[in-house]
Amino acid sequence: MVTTVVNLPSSALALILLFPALGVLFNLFFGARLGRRAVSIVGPGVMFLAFAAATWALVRLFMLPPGDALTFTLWPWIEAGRFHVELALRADTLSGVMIMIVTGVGAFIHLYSVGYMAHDEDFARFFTYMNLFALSMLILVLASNLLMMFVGWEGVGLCSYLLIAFWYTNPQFAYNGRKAFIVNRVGDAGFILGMLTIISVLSRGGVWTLDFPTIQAHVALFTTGTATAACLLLFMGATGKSAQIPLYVWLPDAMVGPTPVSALIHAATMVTAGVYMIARLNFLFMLSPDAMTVVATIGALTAFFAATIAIVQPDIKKVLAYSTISQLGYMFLGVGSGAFAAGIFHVMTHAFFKGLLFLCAGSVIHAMGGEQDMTKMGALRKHLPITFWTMLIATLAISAVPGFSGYFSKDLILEGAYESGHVWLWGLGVLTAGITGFYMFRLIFMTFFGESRVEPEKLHHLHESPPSMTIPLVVLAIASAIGGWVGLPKGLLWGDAFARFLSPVVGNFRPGVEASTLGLSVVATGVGMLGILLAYVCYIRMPGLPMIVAWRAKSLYQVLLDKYYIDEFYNLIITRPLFFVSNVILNRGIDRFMIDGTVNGIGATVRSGSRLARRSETGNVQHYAFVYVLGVLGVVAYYLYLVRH
Amino acid sequence: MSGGLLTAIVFVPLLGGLFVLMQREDRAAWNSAFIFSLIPLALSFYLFAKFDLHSADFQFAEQYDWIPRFGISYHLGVDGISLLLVLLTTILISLSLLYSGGGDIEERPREFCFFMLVLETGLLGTLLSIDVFLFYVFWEIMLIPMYFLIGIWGHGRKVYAAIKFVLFTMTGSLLMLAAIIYLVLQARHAFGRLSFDLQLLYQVPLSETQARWLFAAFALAFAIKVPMWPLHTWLPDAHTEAPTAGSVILAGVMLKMGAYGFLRFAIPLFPTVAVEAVPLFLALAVIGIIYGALVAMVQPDLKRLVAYSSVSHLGFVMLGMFALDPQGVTGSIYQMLNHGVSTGGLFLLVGMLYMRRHTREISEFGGLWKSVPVYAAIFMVVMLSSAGLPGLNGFVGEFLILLGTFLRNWIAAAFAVSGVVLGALYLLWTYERVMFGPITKAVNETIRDLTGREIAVMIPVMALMLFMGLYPKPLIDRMEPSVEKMLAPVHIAEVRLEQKRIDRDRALAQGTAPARAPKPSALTVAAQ
Amino acid sequence: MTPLNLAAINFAWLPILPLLIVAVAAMVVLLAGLRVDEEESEGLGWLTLASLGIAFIFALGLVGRTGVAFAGAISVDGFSAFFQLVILITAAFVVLMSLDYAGENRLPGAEYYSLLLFATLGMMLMATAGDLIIIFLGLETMSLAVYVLVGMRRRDPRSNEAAMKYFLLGAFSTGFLLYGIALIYGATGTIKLGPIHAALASNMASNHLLMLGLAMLVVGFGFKIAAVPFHMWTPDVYEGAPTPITAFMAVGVKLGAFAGFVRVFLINFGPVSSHWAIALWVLAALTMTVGNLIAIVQTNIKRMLAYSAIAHAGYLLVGMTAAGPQAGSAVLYYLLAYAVTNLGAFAVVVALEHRASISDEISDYRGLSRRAPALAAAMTIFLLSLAGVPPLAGFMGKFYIFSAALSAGYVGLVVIAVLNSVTSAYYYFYVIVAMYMEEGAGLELARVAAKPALVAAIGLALFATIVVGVYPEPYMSAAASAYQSALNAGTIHTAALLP
Amino acid sequence: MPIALFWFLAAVSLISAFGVVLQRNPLHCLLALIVTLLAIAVLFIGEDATVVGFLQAIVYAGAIMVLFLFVIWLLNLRAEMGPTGHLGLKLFGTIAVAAMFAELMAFLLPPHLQIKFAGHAAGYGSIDSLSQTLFSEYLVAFEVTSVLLLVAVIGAVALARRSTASEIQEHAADNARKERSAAQ
Amino acid sequence: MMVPLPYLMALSGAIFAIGVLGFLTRRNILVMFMSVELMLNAVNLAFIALGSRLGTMDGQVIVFFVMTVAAAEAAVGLAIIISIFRGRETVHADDLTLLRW
Repeated sequence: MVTTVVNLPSSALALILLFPALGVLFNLFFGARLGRRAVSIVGPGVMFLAFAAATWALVRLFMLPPGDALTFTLWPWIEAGRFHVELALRADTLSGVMIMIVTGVGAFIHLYSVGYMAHDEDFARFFTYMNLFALSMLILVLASNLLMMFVGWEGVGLCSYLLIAFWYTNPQFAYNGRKAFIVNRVGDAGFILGMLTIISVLSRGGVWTLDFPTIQAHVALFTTGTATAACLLLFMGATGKSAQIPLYVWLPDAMVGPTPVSALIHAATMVTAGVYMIARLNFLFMLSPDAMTVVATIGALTAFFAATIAIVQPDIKKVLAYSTISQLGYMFLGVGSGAFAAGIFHVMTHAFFKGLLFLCAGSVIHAMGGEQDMTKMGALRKHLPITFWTMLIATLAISAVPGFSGYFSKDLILEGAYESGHVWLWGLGVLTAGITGFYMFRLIFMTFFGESRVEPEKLHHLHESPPSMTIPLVVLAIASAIGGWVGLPKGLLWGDAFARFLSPVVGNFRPGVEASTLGLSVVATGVGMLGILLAYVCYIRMPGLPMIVAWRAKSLYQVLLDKYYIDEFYNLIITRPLFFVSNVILNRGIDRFMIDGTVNGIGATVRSGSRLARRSETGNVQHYAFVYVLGVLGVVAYYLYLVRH
Repeated sequence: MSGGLLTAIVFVPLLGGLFVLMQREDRAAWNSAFIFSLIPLALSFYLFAKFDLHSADFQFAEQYDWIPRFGISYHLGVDGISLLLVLLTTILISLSLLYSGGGDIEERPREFCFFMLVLETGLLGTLLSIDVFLFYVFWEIMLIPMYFLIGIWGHGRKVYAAIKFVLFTMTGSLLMLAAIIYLVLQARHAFGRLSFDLQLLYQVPLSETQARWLFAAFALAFAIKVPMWPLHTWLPDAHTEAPTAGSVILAGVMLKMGAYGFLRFAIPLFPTVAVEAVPLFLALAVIGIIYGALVAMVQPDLKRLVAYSSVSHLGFVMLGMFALDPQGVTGSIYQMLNHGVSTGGLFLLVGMLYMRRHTREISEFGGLWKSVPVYAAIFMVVMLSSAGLPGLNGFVGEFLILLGTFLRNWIAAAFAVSGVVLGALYLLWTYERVMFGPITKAVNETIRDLTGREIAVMIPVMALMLFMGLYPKPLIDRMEPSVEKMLAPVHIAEVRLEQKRIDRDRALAQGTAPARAPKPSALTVAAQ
Repeated sequence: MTPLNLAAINFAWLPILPLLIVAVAAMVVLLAGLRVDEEESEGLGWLTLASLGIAFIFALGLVGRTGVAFAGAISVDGFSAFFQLVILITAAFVVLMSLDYAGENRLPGAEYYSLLLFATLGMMLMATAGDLIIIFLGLETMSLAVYVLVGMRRRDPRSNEAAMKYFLLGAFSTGFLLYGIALIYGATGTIKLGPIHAALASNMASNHLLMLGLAMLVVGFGFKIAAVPFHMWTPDVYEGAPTPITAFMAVGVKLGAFAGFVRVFLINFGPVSSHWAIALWVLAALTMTVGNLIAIVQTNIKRMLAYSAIAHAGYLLVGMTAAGPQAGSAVLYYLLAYAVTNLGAFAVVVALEHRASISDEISDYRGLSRRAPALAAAMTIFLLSLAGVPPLAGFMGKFYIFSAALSAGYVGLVVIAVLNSVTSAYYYFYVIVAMYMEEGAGLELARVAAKPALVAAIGLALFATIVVGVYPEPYMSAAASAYQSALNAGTIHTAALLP
Repeated sequence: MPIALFWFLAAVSLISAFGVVLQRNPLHCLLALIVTLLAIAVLFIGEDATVVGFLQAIVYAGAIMVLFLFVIWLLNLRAEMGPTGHLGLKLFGTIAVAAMFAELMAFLLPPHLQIKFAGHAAGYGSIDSLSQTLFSEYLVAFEVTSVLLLVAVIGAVALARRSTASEIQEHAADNARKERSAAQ
Repeated sequence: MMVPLPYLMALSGAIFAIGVLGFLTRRNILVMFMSVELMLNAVNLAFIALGSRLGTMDGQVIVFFVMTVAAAEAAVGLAIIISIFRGRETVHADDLTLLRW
């Protein structure tokens, strides 16, 4: 499906980028000098301005006929040989949604950070990074071509690296930051190759650019094979950025960063970049059923896999991290089964509630003075009322309790999965929904209910967070409560508005299998509720039970607790061999010993030869004469030979 | 004839060097040296501005007879390929002089400045000469000052490094001299007169064997200079022992001379052989990329690490060049500039650290961010540019190279991409060990942050990185025509080879003599 | 008993005027010096210098003339003019080096300078010779004088020993050279170069005698130019001789020997070049390789320079092997470049020698760049030129030689030569290392500035090394025309002297 | 000259030449040498080189050899005692020379050499024919020989002059130094 | 009748070879020098023989010159030997190896 694209230049897009950029410069150069107040105004301020600009852009977008886009060309970028891309911004409905999420959620998280980071010495540096991140993320979503998207893609990776390693004095944190960046790079390698594949295919048709509309216009040049190759390579990038199997390992470790970072980058925005990218290139992925299946399968598996780990984690942020991975899995399941709108929809709702969850967790941790272990919490709801309520709402949303935002999006995804014929994946998704309910409420119960396990000395300074932190909580709580209503099911009021809004870009979902929407929804919801109930039983009714279970299924429990030993596994098969090869074989073996050895060997040989030859100069004239005569013999012999022939 | 602009660019530094030698006290020496290095800088900017974007041939050419009996002439000219390298050279020389004056070089500053400026003359001459003989002369001249820079102001096994450097390079270049003469004699056979003029030599008809051998000789000389794996082992030593400025120029400019040699001589002179040699060189380049990165990763010495990273980066340059495709070659030239800027920057930074702590052992550092935030921040930027972060200069080159390579041979590209990952790996790991973590050594708490002078040195570097990353157009536009021109014969050669192959196949198919009928092939399309 | 008819001979004195001047000057110096004490020999030196200057001027007058004199005994052409000029310059340089040296080392001034002049005379004779006997006599005059000069430092056993070795081997190889001449004489029926050329061209030479004669001549000349394996004497003699004399041998004797060698082989044996090219090929390869190889481990600079001189003889032989008009001029140019460079290098060595303690060890050069920057810089230039680094004279010479050899198709030989120059770079640069990159107390220096003559010598050599390299055209064309005129002259002789 | 005479002279000259090489005592060597010279002189005369032959006998065998004799007495040289340390050299030297001799013979023995003998002009080898050539074609050479002899005289004087003990001590220092450096 | 040229040449060659032999095998430099004289005489013989076969005077003239040279060489050589003997008290080649390597 080739949409006719009308582009209207709009400087609003430029503004969206401009504000965070200004923020970066300000915080970088003046932040430290002008002090916290200035920073705490500028940092979030620019984000709110960007939010306003984004809204303006979105409004303009609404006023345009469907299928049109706003564009703003900055300047031509790389033009070499026949290949050319320019730095240009382009906002269609898809990016419209994304910029709203990024600027909106981002703005509030920035605001939250003002309170959260209030006592950190590197206040300005923090906001520099945060703004830089927002900038990169916006570049990512507003890019009008794949290459520029890659700029944002790597930019966000960098910021996440910087922010994870924000408290760099702790070597572990630094390590985690690097780990995140490297793992992402591995994915990005795939991304680059994907881009190259696309160009090489297009170039056959004389098309030498990566402009999205242009790709879409010439998508006919792709065979199924080339399309599959390109899609899988790009998806490799997505697995890195969006923490899917096999490259998800960095995300849990990323939680060592400040909590707002986890909220903004590792929950709300950056990690959804992969989903966005696939949705953006839906026309390409549609060409390759195999690729789609792979995406869906990976998604479903990741969702389930991560959820299982989340069950047993004691660390509140770890739980949320794994739940993020699992939710991302849902999104990929959605886009993988062709329900792009559903996927993006879940991106949005997830941004709301997962962002909120992290903020709440942050608030809890803040109150507990940095304590993250849930086994040392409990019965906090009277100490932190706002936090409790907002977090509860978020939890309901993520557990897909009907009415809350999560319900609609997850429902759409599962429905899509089923109808596109991936029944097994649907089953997996449903199961995961149950587990989700379980571990989320486990979190709630362990944190806010039951009897307090807080160390006494921490008890007395337990307190609710400052308004700069609570306001965002409330706002996001509202969003997670009602945010889903933009995508009510078909037939209901303005039903399916979200999908319709996106359809010009991502097309409409074309079901393969017919099924009763209601039936599916009931099943899924039922399982979810079951999970919640189970959690209630385990952690409120009979708190001893988990221990027993854990003790019974000791090995399984251990495996889950240790995240299936995946890190150790990678360490064993990749990191260690890499260093061994580099150090022992290449550096010592080949470089020093073989190559340099050869070179120096030649030198040594010459020198020793020289020493030897030198001995011929004995100083005795007669020896000289003897050599002389030998020479004569030689010459005369040659001439004798000459005469004879 | 254009009023000897190029001559001025080439020889002003030499005059400056002599002038510096006459200076009485050190300050004056430093200042005059710096000022003299600014003149060619300004001139080359003027050159850049006045350069005609649309012409592919040599501009600002000057030609005077030098040794008529050999048809040798003093013939200078600049085209899109050399222009930017000239600019890079002048910039880096000025920067390293500015830096070295800040306390890095304590003893014998006069000689130091002298050699730096002579070096500049050598480099610029090499880039600007069109007459092959003249080229060779400058090519050798630039060896000597570098030898002194390493040998006198170097550290550790400086003499070993210096001698190794000279012998490696001389071996290649003298063989090249023989090849040059041979080529010229062939030209005499063909055109009835001796001439070392490049444009004439481009047309020399050669038998296959001759071409192969000559190419081999040229390629050897240049490959040593680049350096290509496995001829690289002089580089780590030279780099490590050289004084900071020396490393900067060595990595920033001198290595490019090898690549430049390929572009200007080896490939256009023997296009057919070049095309035949593509697989070999792609392979070597890829090995260089991965090998360099892996070995760099395990180096305990900062400079050595950067040196090996150069091996990796230059691998990219060669990769793009032997893609023999506009994107690839453009990318490879661009990558030369990038590498000049970013690796030059890295060496400067390492030097600044060395100046403060007198060690380059990575294990000696850690947690530096606390004590020297500005330094750390700058280091971060430079490192990212070296790691090819999009938005900074490194990425543009790498991407174009990968693109060109991918179109030529996707497997090579696929392997090369791993270099991107590994690059990030060793750089970030280094950064982590040096900047992050707690301060383990008490000394590191007290080291002072960058001085104004040093910041002044680094600002242009970073500005370049940003500019080249975000707006490469003005640079690429200037190379484009020359690249096309340089590739034209290559494409013809490709078509011819393709044709031969087709004929052979047909001949084999019907067991008859190859048919004459020329038929268009995929490559003819590629050719325009 | 027919009366001797002197009118039959054309007494063209002009062609040998420079020779006469030198000869007379030698005797004048001798007589003037009889009463001069050894420390005050400097005046004699200036006298010598002046006479050399006059001879130079008259030699300039010869440029452009061609023909034969004294019934073909003397050949007047650009070739002889070229060599006479270069030889005179060399002698002048040596005198400049000697001015202080002779005094400091108590050398008997009269004998020293007059023998210097006689040796010069011998060389010039070899350059202007028109028949083999003159070449032989010139060679002997040169050699005898040099034997004595080598042994001049009578109280220094090394000097004596050097003289002894040089003399014995010299006499020994004289036998071979003479034998060669005899056989050529037998083969061609004459010893005049012109007729020989004619005979060979018209191929009326008895083959066997000719061949053996060629062999013997190769050996004989090979000894004088110190080609391997006839080189063994060189290092010892160079080391033992007084340094200015070492320079004189390294440059002057080589010039003379090559003048004869080129004149005989390239020019007059040209027609049978196929008979000797291969032999020279082998000699060239051997000479370059052995010379450079052994030079690497030398610790004494004079010895090192001796081996380097051997190596350079090898490069020159490469040029000879090429055997063609280009080859000849290449050899001539190379000789010029080699002369100025080597003279400079030796001048520096002389400058660093000290009466109290003669510092010829390379280790004594440590840290020289600090103690005597200018001197070190000059030495560096000379060494670089010897190593063949552009744009210095040495490089241009190599380039000329290589291109000659390549155009003659000797690719293999050129490759060998190339690899050799890489090797040579090692030991030349090693001296630079000592001077610039190693710290060493070294010995206290003689106040070089106090020796204007020496400074002048070094300065001039430096200037020449650079100029001859950077703007080689005039010198190359000079060499070429010189050689060309000799070729033409060859034919003239043939015309003039055929019976 | 009768062939038999040639054989005789050849035998004499060869034997005496070997004598030069084999005699232990330098004096005997010298005498053997003189015999050789004389035999060769006779051969000269047999080849119509009358003047030269006599010169050979008088100047060469006479004057020059006396010079040798003086030196031998001056240095009062004794016979070389016992096997000198260079048996190896003697052996290989002999082999090499034998090889060289073989090569020379390969060139010089018949049937390779053919020069058609143009009979001698009247007065060939006579004093005036010699001087004719000498002072016409070889004038320069003749002059050069005079120079040569002068050089020889100067050289001989310069070298053989006795040197004072002080001068010898002067150089002891740097000789010692040289020894050291050579040792290294 | 004349002695065939080859005979004379062979004789000269033989004497020449003997001279070389002496030079190689006798360690007394004086005797070595005598051997050189042998070589020179061999050459002279060759000159004379060839000259008389060619019927030109050149050969004899050259021999004349060679004699002069021999005389000169003798003078210088013996002077050198004397000065050596003064300094070193020996005339044996294998004792005179101060300069080597």
